[in-house]
Amino acid sequence: MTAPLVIFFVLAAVAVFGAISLIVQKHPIHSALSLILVMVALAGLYLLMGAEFVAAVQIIVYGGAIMVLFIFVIMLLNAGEEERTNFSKLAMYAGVPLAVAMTGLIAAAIVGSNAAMPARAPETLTSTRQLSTLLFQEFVYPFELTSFLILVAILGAIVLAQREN
Amino acid sequence: MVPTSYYVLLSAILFGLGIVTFVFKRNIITIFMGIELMLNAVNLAFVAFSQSFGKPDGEVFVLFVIIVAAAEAAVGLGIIILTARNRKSLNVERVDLLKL
Amino acid sequence: MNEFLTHYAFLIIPIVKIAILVFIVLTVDAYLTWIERKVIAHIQARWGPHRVGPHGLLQPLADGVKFIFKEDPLPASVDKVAYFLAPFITLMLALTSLAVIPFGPQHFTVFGYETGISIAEVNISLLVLFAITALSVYGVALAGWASNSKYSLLGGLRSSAQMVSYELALTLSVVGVLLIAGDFSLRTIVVQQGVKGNGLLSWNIFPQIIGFICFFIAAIAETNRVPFDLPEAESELVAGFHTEYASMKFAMFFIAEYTSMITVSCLATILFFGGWLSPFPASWAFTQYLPSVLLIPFGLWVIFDGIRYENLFGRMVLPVVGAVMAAIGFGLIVFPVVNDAIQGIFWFLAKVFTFLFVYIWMRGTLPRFRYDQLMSFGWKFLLPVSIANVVLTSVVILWRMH
Amino acid sequence: MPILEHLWIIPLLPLLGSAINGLLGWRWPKDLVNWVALGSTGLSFLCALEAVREFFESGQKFFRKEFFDWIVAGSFRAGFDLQFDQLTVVMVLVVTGVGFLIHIYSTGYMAHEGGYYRFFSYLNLFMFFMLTLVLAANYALLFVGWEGVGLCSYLLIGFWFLKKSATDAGKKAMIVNRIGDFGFMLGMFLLFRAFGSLDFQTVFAKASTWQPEAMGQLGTITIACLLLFVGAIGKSAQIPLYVWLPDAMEGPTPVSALIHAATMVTAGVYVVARSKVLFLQAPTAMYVVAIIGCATAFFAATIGLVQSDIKKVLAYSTVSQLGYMFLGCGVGAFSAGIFHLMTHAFFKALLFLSAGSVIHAMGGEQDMWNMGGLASKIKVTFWCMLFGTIAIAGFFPFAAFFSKDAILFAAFNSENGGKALYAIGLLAAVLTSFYMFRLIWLTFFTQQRYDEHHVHVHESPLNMTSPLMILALLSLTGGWLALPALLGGKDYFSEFMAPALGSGEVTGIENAHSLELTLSGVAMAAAIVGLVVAWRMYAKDVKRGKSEGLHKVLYNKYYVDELYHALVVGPLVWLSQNVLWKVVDVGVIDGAVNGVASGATAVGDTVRHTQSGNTRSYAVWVLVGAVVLFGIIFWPILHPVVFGGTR
Repeated sequence: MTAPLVIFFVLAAVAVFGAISLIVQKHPIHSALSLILVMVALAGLYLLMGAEFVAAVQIIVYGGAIMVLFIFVIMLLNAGEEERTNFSKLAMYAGVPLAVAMTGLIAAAIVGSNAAMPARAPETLTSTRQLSTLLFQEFVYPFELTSFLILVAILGAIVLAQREN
Repeated sequence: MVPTSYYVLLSAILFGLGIVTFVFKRNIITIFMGIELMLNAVNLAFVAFSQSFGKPDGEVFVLFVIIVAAAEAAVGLGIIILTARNRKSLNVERVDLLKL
Repeated sequence: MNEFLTHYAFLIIPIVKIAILVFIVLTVDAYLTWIERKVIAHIQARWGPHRVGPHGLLQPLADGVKFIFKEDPLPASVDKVAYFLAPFITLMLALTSLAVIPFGPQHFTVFGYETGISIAEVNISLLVLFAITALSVYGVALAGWASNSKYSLLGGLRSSAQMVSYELALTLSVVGVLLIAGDFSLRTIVVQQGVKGNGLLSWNIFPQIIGFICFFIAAIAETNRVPFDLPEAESELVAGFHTEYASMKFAMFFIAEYTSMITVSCLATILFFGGWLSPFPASWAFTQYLPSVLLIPFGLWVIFDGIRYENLFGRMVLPVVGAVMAAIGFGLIVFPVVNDAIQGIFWFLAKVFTFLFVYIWMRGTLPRFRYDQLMSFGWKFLLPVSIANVVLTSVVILWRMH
Repeated sequence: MPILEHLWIIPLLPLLGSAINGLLGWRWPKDLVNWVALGSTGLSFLCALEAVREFFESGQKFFRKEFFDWIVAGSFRAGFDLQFDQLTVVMVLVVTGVGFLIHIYSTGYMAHEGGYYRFFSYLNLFMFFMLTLVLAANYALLFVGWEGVGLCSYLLIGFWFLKKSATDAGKKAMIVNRIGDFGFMLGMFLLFRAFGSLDFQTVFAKASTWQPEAMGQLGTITIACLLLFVGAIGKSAQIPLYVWLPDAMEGPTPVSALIHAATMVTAGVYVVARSKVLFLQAPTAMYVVAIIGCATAFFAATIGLVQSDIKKVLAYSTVSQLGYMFLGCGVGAFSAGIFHLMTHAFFKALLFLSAGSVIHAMGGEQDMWNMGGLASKIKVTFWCMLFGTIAIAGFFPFAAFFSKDAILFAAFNSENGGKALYAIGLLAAVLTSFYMFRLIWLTFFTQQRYDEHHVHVHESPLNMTSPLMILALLSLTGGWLALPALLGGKDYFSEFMAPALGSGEVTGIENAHSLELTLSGVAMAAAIVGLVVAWRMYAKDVKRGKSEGLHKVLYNKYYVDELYHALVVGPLVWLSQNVLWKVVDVGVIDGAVNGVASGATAVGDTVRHTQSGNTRSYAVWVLVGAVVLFGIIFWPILHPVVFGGTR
């Protein structure tokens, strides 16, 4: 039981716990907090894997921007606890089993293709420099496209959220 | 030395939980969170593979995913605000005009 | 025993360092409040605290005692989890952010464990710092939302909105420095500023003056200080997000605020003012006696002032303090090794305290923004300017390349 | 620019003209339309001349070029491939030259008609297709031209689409041609089946290696040839499919001249000549061609004897002349057939145009019984018409004398029944000269049988008469290419055609030359007989007698149309109405369609309950799909895991 393995299990447990509490919590704020927990845990896993830049971005964007937006909206709409309606029998009975089945399938696939999967390479730090080289040379067009995407998203958000008067 | 399959399995589990959130919760915002959770799970798999293959491409993809997620969150939450304003409710089961 | 230490050095030494750092920071925070009150008092031609201890030096202690022993009422129908979580998050993040800041150049080895004057050496320390800053929004937002009160909610919304908006400007204003340094590591940034060895001329402040201005304004807004202290605008919404908090929880917010002030000052020092580097060219060897030159006269003045202090306690304590100071000054002259060792830290602290003083100074002088002014300033002025700064810097760098 | 390298220009020019006129012409003044139409045709005529010049310059070597692929499917390739050899030279020159002249003529003839631009657009389009037909280097492309000219003939016959008879004639031409085209297509398919290609070169090369089939044997090649010949029958109006051509006279006279006399109807002959290699391999087919041609020649001539409509007379004469051409090809004298094709193009175009000029003069009157005594009033037309008549009747030294003579000579010398063929051909020649001179007398001499006050006869303008004169000259000199043959020299034309068609020389008979001379004499005599009889019957003043007996039969064209109507059209209509419409269409097709529709509705009604409008259930449906898909995709990996197999 080496140190990385211990850390992995701790973080994984935290993540799964967060995800589950995201489901069981009644109040959206608490769900959001649990989701933040998951994200932080994931960031820790990224660090453990040596992808420090991604970890930082994960925290900054997901934690610092997206989830803040969520909490904002929740506060703005002053959302209360969710009401337990069950209009959709299908979702009520078939939903969770199916999700479980899906997970099972994926897990089985992974176990099955375990041979094909490379054994873990030693944690090597991906230097931010080489990442940026990749981003700005090989993937430069997608990158530029994302900037357009974001612009569009901003406009869309403004148009949607402004009170029509 | 953590085997890659551990990471991937974890991401599978998280993904499944995301699905559960999606079909199980009724609050639009929470459902949206479920989507984010799934995205995160996928990211985890990406990073795990890119690390174990020793290629940073996967991490670049993760960056893209995050960007898209940000855009999606902006627009999606805008829509949610509108919906809540118009129907005075965040419960998806009360938003059921999408039928004959 | 010894090999036990060497074996677990990687665990023990950081813990020790953390303990030391937290102790220092908390003390500094406490006395920062004292300094603040004093300075503002003098700006406003008052005496400020002078009852508890000589020159009110023990005032912080008294405050701490008060905080601890005060009653802590729990408002009705608050969301308990979030209510308790909020101050903890805030303080924790504020303290954590200090972890990646390098205070000095030295590297020394203890029990075969090589370490520097900082808790964590991360390659992307700057990013980590920003990540932590980004998270610090939650404290405020949660506090405002949890304590189920109109004032708090408004304050929370306001300040979180403010933080999110100014975070952009903050991050972008630093990009110029990053472009010059080409690295995320704060240590590298500092070192790279001292490469030329011609003192303050090679600091980032000169090429990055615009960036610095943007950074400083955004930083003040991030820390919710005057003139951006809308969240706790007493006149409008009592005390903003921490209206409903009392005693230790309130103290946590308070400490967090001052800690983040310190953090930001450190950051400014490192990014733009050459961190621990001396402002004088390396050739001016005599400048290393500056600490002594400052300490000795000050110590002497404290002695002189202490002898004719009004009450007995002061007449007993102050000369001793002064004597110690002077002694240290002389000691530095006598032991050049020590003197060399403290040079870096000395300059670092000097710069940091300058910034802290500026903070207080501004609080003493500037009025508060209106909310719409705040937003439009942040989005319509600060953001564009910092972006322009980025573009300008990159253009210059490219032009230098070819 | 070497035209030969860019053969596509020759057909393209008329297409351009057609497109321009058709799309923009309606708002243009007539002069502009004229310029476009004449310009395009004239230019392509010049190009053709240039091409011919280069062809001769290159020492008459066979030229072929593939311009671009049209259809490529597996081993089958049909490309836009054009070729150029002696046969093409003749055809191209005839088409472009005569076509150009007729264009000029039309500018005068159609001057007062509506849809002027439309007419010229169609005419140019026809030129394009005809040129494609004659230049094509494979059957597929040839078939394109084949169908195209059919279309144009339909459009132009029905040019006055307000006249029911005209549109009916158009439809008739189209439908009757369909039968022939069907045969032609079958022939093509068979050829492709047999030789795996439709390129002339490949097909002929392979065919010539095959064992020649015996007389009376129905081998592949024979059947293919017969099928092709069915197409030729349709296009060239031979028995039994000739019925459309006389009705086609409903169209404007220049159309009759160009399409239904000079060029299109000769396409059949061209195809037979082009496929010479195949036909030579199939004597049976040759024999059939000869018989049908001979029969048509005589049969049509007999009908022509009694027609009163001036254009009808010419139409039937056309049919019978085409019969001659087929007779020539049938007995192996392809060059003679083509030769007659050329000369016929000249004098028949001339005759039609002159007839048109007469009709023009008479103000639209076509019945010869309402004419008479026009010779003095429209001299130019009269002389041109006379030239044409003499030419077709086969007097020395006019065109038809040589060509028809060559055909008859070949027929005489052909084995199995050559003599009979020759006799019938000769009889047909007599009839020809008879009805032509009857036409002359009825139209230009005898007392006038029309009312001065209503019709005021006037000579046609120059742009109509000038083509007449040129054509008259051609129909006089056109035959002289073969003149030396008569004088014991060699026949330039067949010499020239030899590489493409093989010499029409009949070998293996002693003193062929003297025999030819005697036969020529006989033919001449036949022509004179016809002339004399016509003179005896029509020289003095005549009036329309009531027709009975044989005359009645002839006048009603042997009731062939009625026969066809009773045998073919009637049953077909009955079938379509009572079976195809009432049963198949209403019952089966509509039933199927409506059934599908109602089924869809029913299914929708049941399935739509899944659409609860509840987003969560939708999500679950998506999930179901995801699970299934995942299972399918990763089955190979999952299988061992699920069923614990070894991996």
